Amino acid sequence: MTDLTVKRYIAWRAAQELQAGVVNLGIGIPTLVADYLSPGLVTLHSENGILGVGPSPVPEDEDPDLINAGKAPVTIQPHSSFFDSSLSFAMMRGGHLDATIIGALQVAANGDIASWAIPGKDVLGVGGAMDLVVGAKRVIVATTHVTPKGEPKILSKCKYPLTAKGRVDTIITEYAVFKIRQSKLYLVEKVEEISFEDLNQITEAPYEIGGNFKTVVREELMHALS
Amino acid sequence: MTDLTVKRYIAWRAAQELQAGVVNLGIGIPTLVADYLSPGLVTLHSENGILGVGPSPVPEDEDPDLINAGKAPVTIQPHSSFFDSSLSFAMMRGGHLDATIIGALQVAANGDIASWAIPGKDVLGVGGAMDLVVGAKRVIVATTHVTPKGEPKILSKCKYPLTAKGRVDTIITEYAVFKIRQSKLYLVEKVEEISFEDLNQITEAPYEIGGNFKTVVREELMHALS
Amino acid sequence: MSEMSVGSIITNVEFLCAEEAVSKIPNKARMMVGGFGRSGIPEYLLETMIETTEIDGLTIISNNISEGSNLHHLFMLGRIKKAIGTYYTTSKEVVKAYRENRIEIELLPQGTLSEALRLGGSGIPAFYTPTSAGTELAKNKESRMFNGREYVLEESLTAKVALVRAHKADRAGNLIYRKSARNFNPLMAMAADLTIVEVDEIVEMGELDPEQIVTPFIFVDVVVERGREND
Amino acid sequence: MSEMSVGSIITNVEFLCAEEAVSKIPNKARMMVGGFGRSGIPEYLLETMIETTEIDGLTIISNNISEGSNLHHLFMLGRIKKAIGTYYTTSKEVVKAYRENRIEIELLPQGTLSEALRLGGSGIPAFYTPTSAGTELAKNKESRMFNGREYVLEESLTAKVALVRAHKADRAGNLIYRKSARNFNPLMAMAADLTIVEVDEIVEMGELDPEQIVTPFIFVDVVVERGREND
Repeated sequence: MTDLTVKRYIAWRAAQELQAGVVNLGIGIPTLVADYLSPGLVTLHSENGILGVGPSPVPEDEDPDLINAGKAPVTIQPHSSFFDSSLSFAMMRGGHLDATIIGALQVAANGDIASWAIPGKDVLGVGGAMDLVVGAKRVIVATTHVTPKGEPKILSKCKYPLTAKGRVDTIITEYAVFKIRQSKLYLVEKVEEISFEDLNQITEAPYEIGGNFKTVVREELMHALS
Repeated sequence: MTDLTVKRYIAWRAAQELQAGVVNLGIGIPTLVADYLSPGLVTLHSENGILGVGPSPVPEDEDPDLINAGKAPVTIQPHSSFFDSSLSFAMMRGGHLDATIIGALQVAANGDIASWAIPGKDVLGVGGAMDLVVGAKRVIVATTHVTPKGEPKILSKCKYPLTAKGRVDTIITEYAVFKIRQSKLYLVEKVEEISFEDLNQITEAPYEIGGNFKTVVREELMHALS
Repeated sequence: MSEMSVGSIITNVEFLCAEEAVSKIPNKARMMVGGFGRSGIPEYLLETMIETTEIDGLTIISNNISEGSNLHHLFMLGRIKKAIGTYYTTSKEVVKAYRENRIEIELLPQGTLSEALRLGGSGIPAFYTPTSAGTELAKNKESRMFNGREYVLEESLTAKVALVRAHKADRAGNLIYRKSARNFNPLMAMAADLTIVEVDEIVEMGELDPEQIVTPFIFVDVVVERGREND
Repeated sequence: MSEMSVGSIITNVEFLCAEEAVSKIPNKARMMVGGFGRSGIPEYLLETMIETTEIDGLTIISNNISEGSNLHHLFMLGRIKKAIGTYYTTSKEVVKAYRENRIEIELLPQGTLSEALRLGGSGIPAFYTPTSAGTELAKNKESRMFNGREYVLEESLTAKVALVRAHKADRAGNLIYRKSARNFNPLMAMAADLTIVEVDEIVEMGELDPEQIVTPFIFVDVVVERGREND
């Protein structure tokens, strides 16, 4: 499975969590989620002041005054609105967004998330991540199960500086879906392509099996996807 | 001199303090100030969300959705804008208004003002007065020199509950103009129609004579006015 | 995501008749009501609420309770237990009820009210304001110095319900207002769990300029067209 | 007050050429600069400032310092001493300068920055936010519980100067913006002593819909039309 295929699977799986409502998609894998959302039922919010972000324009329609939070050119939809950054973050911090899907460096079993800084490195960028995680009704982390070096990202305790404490609701990786309830981690979905033994090896955090636990065949899902 | 003539004189005299800029006029005598402002140079702010309040409409042009803070129908001007109450009070509290002209129950030599409550009576209304007095760059009190019962309103210390502490810049009555500088009261203008002795009798607060003190003849000014 | 036609966009905003809309208001709710003077009051929703529900024991957050309005009518029916606002002196009946302990009143400066609403809807629980510092209104409130000036700590306001008056809504639930009827309405729309809006007209998506929308649909739950029996 | 024609209204807003406008900026000023990414940056004012003044030692409040922008150019010239914003990681040169102690950086979450600007312009000196509570960014900040949740005390932001990018101004100084170029611009316009705005076009009073004005002229001091030598 190529890197891109892994990412696309994670993005597709994350999109299945959202039936309708307003969502803010973070940078990286979450950006790909837009391709799999129910058309017309999910509205995208961009923190630089757009509610109702449309798809990328063809190059000749690009407008430097119409970009998303990732600085990429976008379009608008018939129900879109523009507003200043203060109102945009009021939407986030005030609990008006139904969900955010974001990446993470580390996630802990208690819902803590670390996504903006690495110890020992200069910390020169935080952007809107903290407000997003603190405010969205539901925080869905979409990430590869391990780092490029193969280190676990789902931990009993985050080692990197936190973005927010106890705010993660769902974790989606290429191997599994976890829910966090009352500061406890539950496995609710596992792909058949990985054994429990292997999953435990790459998941540092302790977890329990959720009540509605199911196994899915990733190959089949990805086939339908392509 | 009739009550109305007294009030009109005070309003006219207050208007002379304002050459240009944005002003919020309180209820009572200050409302009359609008009639004497330099046309086109002073813009009126209304705290219910209008910058650029125009004159009263003819009855057939009245619009229930276009009223001022005194709930009276108004019109707009070519440079007017509408906004919500939060932005309107941001203008006031944030120090963006050049001046406010307001009435008062009592004013103290140190710039304290009492304009919203009487001891022993139920206090059920404060409105926007406190924000206005706390925020405007210059607070001009336009009031009769004494109460209807003949009691002094310019005191060494306010006896009524305060609207704000130390915020008054100028006091204008039918007899005199006072400035407050570093918590001290200075007489800068007196009408010839009152003697110093009589003025002192109705002015409880101690005051000094200001550097640019002058005497004016009210009858002459009022003649020009009518 | 692919390009889509106007008709295919659906938001979470519901379009209901007034009676269905007000039936969602819980009894004894803490409820915001827009308006300043007689301008921008959701009269149609209030009228429907009076006529079709028995809701009482309400805590009302509103600038004032204007005589002649349906909010005043609601008060006269004894269905308001507490009022949070800035100016009640103009209604003799409210003053009388206060003296007879039939209504509890919490008085705030108007700028504090408006900012408490906006911040309440923005996830900011408290803020410092210079307004009322050193006055009786700040008597039981914390205060603190910043740069040598005294400021009062005020808590932001949220509520279970907001009744809002706007001019137009599109089919997504985006709102625009009319002239000075805007006042507290956009702020209250942000600050409540259930925001019910009455409008003069519902228009198609795309008919409101995206630059001109004052309240994006994310703050809106239910839209009611004035005088429309059903949708 | 009598009815008046459009031409007879004059506000305190000045209409200047860019060179006159930027000559008002004091040396070593604390200055806000609008924009997010490359959108909504007052490029023309910054360019004129670089070319016609020797202002340096600046403290810049801006979301970021985008590579390729005139703000980045100003930084590369060593004229920025300190930056307050949310995201500097994208510019290698800024990161390098930070490591070499050539620039001081104060990092804020973006929602804290935007609210600190809006409240700075609104006379509110400080507020509590849930954002960054329990994280390194809040390490040296006061925090406090409200309703069982932790909030961080943040001070609002004001500045000597704001450089703002808008789309159109009318002859009174009222502003409208364009699409996502709005971002921090209206907030900064409120929060500075001297607000200098660059616009694509200046229109007559009455040409902007009063319902649609985003920044009323009361927040504006100087308006400059892009590319216009004099007015």
